[in-house]
Amino acid sequence: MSVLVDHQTRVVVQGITGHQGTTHTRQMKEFGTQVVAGVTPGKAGATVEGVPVFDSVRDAVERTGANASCIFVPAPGAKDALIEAVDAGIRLCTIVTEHVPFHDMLVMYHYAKSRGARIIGPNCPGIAAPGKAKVGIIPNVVFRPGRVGVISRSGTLTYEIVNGITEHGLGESTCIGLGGDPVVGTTFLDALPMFETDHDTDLLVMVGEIGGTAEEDAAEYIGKHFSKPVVAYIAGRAAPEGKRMGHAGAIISRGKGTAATKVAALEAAGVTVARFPYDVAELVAAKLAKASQR
Amino acid sequence: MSVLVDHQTRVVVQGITGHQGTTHTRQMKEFGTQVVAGVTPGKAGATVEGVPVFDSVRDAVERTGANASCIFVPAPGAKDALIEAVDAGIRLCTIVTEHVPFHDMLVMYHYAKSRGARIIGPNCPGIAAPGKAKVGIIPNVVFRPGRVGVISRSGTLTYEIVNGITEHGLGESTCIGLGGDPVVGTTFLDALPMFETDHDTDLLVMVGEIGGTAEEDAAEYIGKHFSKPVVAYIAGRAAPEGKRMGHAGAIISRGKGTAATKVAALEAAGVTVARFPYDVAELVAAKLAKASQR
Amino acid sequence: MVKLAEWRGKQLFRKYDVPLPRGAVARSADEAAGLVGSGKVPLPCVIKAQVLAGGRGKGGAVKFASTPEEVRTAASSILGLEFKGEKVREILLEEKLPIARELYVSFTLDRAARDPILIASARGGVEIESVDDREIDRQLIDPFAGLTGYEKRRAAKVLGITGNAAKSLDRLLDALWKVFALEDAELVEINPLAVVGDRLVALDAKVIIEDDASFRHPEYAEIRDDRTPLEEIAREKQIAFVQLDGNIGVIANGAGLTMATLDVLKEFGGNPGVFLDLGGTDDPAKVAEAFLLMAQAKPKAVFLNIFGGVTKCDTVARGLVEAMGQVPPHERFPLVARIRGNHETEGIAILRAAGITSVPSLKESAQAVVAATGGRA
Amino acid sequence: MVKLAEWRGKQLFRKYDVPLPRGAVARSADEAAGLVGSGKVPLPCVIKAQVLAGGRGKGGAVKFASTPEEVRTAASSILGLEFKGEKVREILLEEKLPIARELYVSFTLDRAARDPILIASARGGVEIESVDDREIDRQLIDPFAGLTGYEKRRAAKVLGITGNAAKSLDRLLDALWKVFALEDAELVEINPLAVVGDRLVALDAKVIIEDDASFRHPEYAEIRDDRTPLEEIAREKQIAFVQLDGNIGVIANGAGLTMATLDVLKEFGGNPGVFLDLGGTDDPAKVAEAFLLMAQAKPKAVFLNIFGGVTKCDTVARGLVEAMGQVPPHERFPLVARIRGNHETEGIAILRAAGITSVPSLKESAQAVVAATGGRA
Repeated sequence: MSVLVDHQTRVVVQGITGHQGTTHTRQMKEFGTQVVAGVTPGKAGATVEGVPVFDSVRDAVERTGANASCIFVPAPGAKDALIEAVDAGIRLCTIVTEHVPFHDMLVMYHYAKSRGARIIGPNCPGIAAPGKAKVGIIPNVVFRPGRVGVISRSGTLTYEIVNGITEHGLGESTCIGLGGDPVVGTTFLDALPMFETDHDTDLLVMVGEIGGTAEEDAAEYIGKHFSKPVVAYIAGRAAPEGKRMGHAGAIISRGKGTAATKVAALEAAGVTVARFPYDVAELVAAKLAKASQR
Repeated sequence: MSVLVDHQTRVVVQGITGHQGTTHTRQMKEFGTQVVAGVTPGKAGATVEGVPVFDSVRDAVERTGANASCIFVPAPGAKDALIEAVDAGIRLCTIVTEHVPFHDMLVMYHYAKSRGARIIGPNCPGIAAPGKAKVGIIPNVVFRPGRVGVISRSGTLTYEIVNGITEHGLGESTCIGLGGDPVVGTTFLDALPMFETDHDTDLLVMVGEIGGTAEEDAAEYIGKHFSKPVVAYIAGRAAPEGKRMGHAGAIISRGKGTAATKVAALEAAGVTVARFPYDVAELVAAKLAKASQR
Repeated sequence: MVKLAEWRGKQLFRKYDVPLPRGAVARSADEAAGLVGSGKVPLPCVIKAQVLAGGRGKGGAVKFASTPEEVRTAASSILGLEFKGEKVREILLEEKLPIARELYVSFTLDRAARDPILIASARGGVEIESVDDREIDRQLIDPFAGLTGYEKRRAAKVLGITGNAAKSLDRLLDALWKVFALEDAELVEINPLAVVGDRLVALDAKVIIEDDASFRHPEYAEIRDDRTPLEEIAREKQIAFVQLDGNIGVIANGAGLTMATLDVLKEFGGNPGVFLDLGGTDDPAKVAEAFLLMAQAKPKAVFLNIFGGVTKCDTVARGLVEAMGQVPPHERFPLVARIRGNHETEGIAILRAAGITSVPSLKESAQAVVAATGGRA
Repeated sequence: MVKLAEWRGKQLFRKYDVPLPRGAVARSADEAAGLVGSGKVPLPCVIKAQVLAGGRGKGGAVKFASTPEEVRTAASSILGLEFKGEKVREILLEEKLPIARELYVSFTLDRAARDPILIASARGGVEIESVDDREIDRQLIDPFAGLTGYEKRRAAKVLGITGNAAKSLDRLLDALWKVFALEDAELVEINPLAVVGDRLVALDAKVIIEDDASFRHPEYAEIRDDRTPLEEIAREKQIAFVQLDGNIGVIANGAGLTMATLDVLKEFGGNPGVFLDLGGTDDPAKVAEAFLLMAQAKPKAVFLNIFGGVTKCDTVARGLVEAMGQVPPHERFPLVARIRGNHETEGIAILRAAGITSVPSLKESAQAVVAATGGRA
């Protein structure tokens, strides 16, 4: 078992003929993922990295049984691409595209939710379950199969931390890069229950950052419902006071949203918070060792 | 057991201070319904027929535990009223209001559906379970508790037919007037499974009319999944060819939508179709007698 | 339901930038000649009767003209027509375009799905009902998400449209969707949608606006292209009134009961002609108004079939008796009444006092009214 | 993120019929006097500096005037100000209204709920952060259904608005919601919203437009009220670049890694000043451009911290080496590089050939760059 993706995952790449779409189709395949179809309107009949290209997601699903989508379509077309995937019956959509307007993402999120579909992203590295499948763009080299789950709002920082875990001789069960945009399809809170019930995950690493209340909300859930050990890192302790969203934003997240409030909330929930990214792996190893002694 | 309403039903009347709202609040109460609250913005603190009035559905729900709404709000405000009810947690909304634009009703239907709420109507007589509760405007006098279920797209024709059943010495389990508008919250197809599993219903009467494909869709379901005897009446055999929706409408319901196609589909599904409204009660009695002999 | 004449539909299309031929409306041959003379409508041009009925091409209601004289002649002949019962009062003059292909697109409501639907076919220019089902593509449109890119791409594929024409189609479908959604339309249809070079042009426009949304669209209230004079009066008084051939007037309440009443009358050989649905009124004055309107249609006999709910039996009886007194003796007609339901006893008593007997059985009362018109019974 | 100056926000408000005081913008004292002289702005009036920072009232950036002379004097003094680092280039003159009460309303995004939110408080006219939580009402708005009647009624109740003023509020909230939804705003805020008789008037306007929606709103591309010159150049080149006080330049890829890099530098006593996020570029020319932009900010030392994903290590190394050659010798600065991830080996080799050593440990590399700036290490 793993979270969201496994050996049954059959990926359709939307925007496969673009530079990123092509590059990451190859890397997903090298990771061992079943990339079964690509979609670029008007390019039906072509082949990219050995993968057949279709004009529509519906055609791709009908002909190849694709059940997960990886979206590279540029921001102005991202909303349409997501709706197309959902309407074609896809229930897991990873949106790599950056700069998707949040007003579009509100529509996308509610549309997908009402149809029982899950969005990862946008502007995210995607999901990887080493030895099984990857839907997204996380570098293959940082992974090794193992029993550490990772959820992160960050991109490259995730690679850094996962790499640290792997270099420390450990490995990962599933890693999900949620994306750091104001509106994301899947938050820490959405992802936590999946790791709680995942038999392949012994410990969870959470990589957060300043802004919003996702870490505080996660902390509350962890305190009440999450039984596995958690190690966290929060980026942005030294960042200048964010201007985003102005005053009204501040009163929504009143008393939350800073590195200090996030760290405090997580520690109050029993989470070990690393001071630096390079400390995470060591803390994970120590926790796992302690758990195995019990 | 009954369908949709029972002794636990606690009704809030939206638009209670209007003429219709007041009249039918009284009649619902006379039927034995627990009408616990009314809503008219700006009239909080008033009392109508002994029922306390609130400014919002939310207030009404919080203060009285209302769990079903009966909407009399005029058409321009019907959409807002429905959304207010759903947002306040109401999961059964009967909309009596007529002339609700179907574009509004599309929004209302999808909004309610995505939140697990059921709409009956608009432009409908509502639901009555004799001896239990009524949410709507069907005349109290036509009912007697019994074991015949009734679903109908018509208003007064329903009263006529239910009255016939009652005068014939039989009685009704639950009667639902679905409304005859182009877009309704609950169709025959939506209602059939509820009567299939209702232990209080031995036989179902379906009152349909020309236009749309609701009767044909119901016939298909009955043929495959409905185990109880069904007696139907279809109004409009002699009506002039409808002009509504023009050509494009005709090709959606190609080969369906006339009285002849509806009767044929129902008969093919084993339904007994009455030629006249006054024949329904007799056919019901005969079927029940036959069933009890087995 | 407000059916818009072609020129009104095209006015709406223009508001949303649906591409149209150059053209203008005229109400006389002089005006038509002037439009061509001033160059407002280029020659050669098409001249089309502005009537609501279909089949104008075959019926001589569409003509072509290459010179100002031909325009004048064609305009005169069309303006004199009475086309399927409608008098032609307006003509639309439009440039004649070099048409490569004729397509079909429309948005309407799919009742069963409870979604808008986009219908497209490469076989335009003929009545869509005559096109084989396999050549018609249907796509449900989510009302929240609206029309999306992939749906437009599928339509382009079905219509055989590529390149620049596909971009033109993309814009046209967005515009047409807006007409449907923002104008509360029941139907927006372009047939034929012409391919002209790499452009798409709406040659015809069929738009039906929903009556119920008139509180948002007071601008449609004045449009009455589609009704008889009595229907128009009924509309102003907000009475549901339909006039057809036949000699029995039917007053009932509710669409279903009205239809069932017709079914029963027909069964016994009657010939119902005017239907008046009292709906949910509970005002005797309104009932009286409705009854007097019915009298103006000069029925041979009237059948009153009421099942009292919101509309109470005594209200109807009171209005009826009041109105009866206002009908001049020589215009009176036999009346058969059947009133049941809410306040039945009071209603029957009021009628009896005025000399009218209410027959409780639908079957017997229907037979009685058919007999009164001399029909089979 | 495009923050609009008050007058630009009010331009947008006017487009959607949000009620405003009569007023106009001036860029000189003469122009201001002219606006009053011509009666375009009635006296007495308010004169407000058009700067993005808050606290204008206390900071002398808002003045009142009752005569043309007072207008001229006030305009001159405000136009000469440098307010919290911003030069005042425009002033807004508006009629002074008889204000009964000052309220607060805004629409923004609730990230956690993933819904728009309507915030209302009867305590307007002060910074909303200073208002007690219990006096602030929050309502989530469904993006599909939009703002509905009951939500507006609740806002009216919270704001203590009844009668005609409630109708005015109803229209105002609909208009403000449209600004939020149709203009891709992150925030639309009216503080204070003034009660003037039975009307409501937006005295201030705070609008923030989302950058990511600029493909729908090219009209905002020209607005640059909010950036330093180097930030402006970076924006044109589509490079994420933020300039603050500090002497270490940081080039990283990804917001999270950039922030983590700052955290580590600060920890070791460093003082980062310019952050440049390469994001997901994979073009050496773009990396070179970014590096030269960084050079223009004159950092004391630069820390390059890259974890290669979409951005490959060799791409970065190639761009870096190319750009280094273009920096004049006397403007050069110490560079500490740490590149990991995709194509790491190739990248390290390219750097080594140019005499740059990549330090694999984040801790050690951070310490090295802090040492290079003479900071604690």
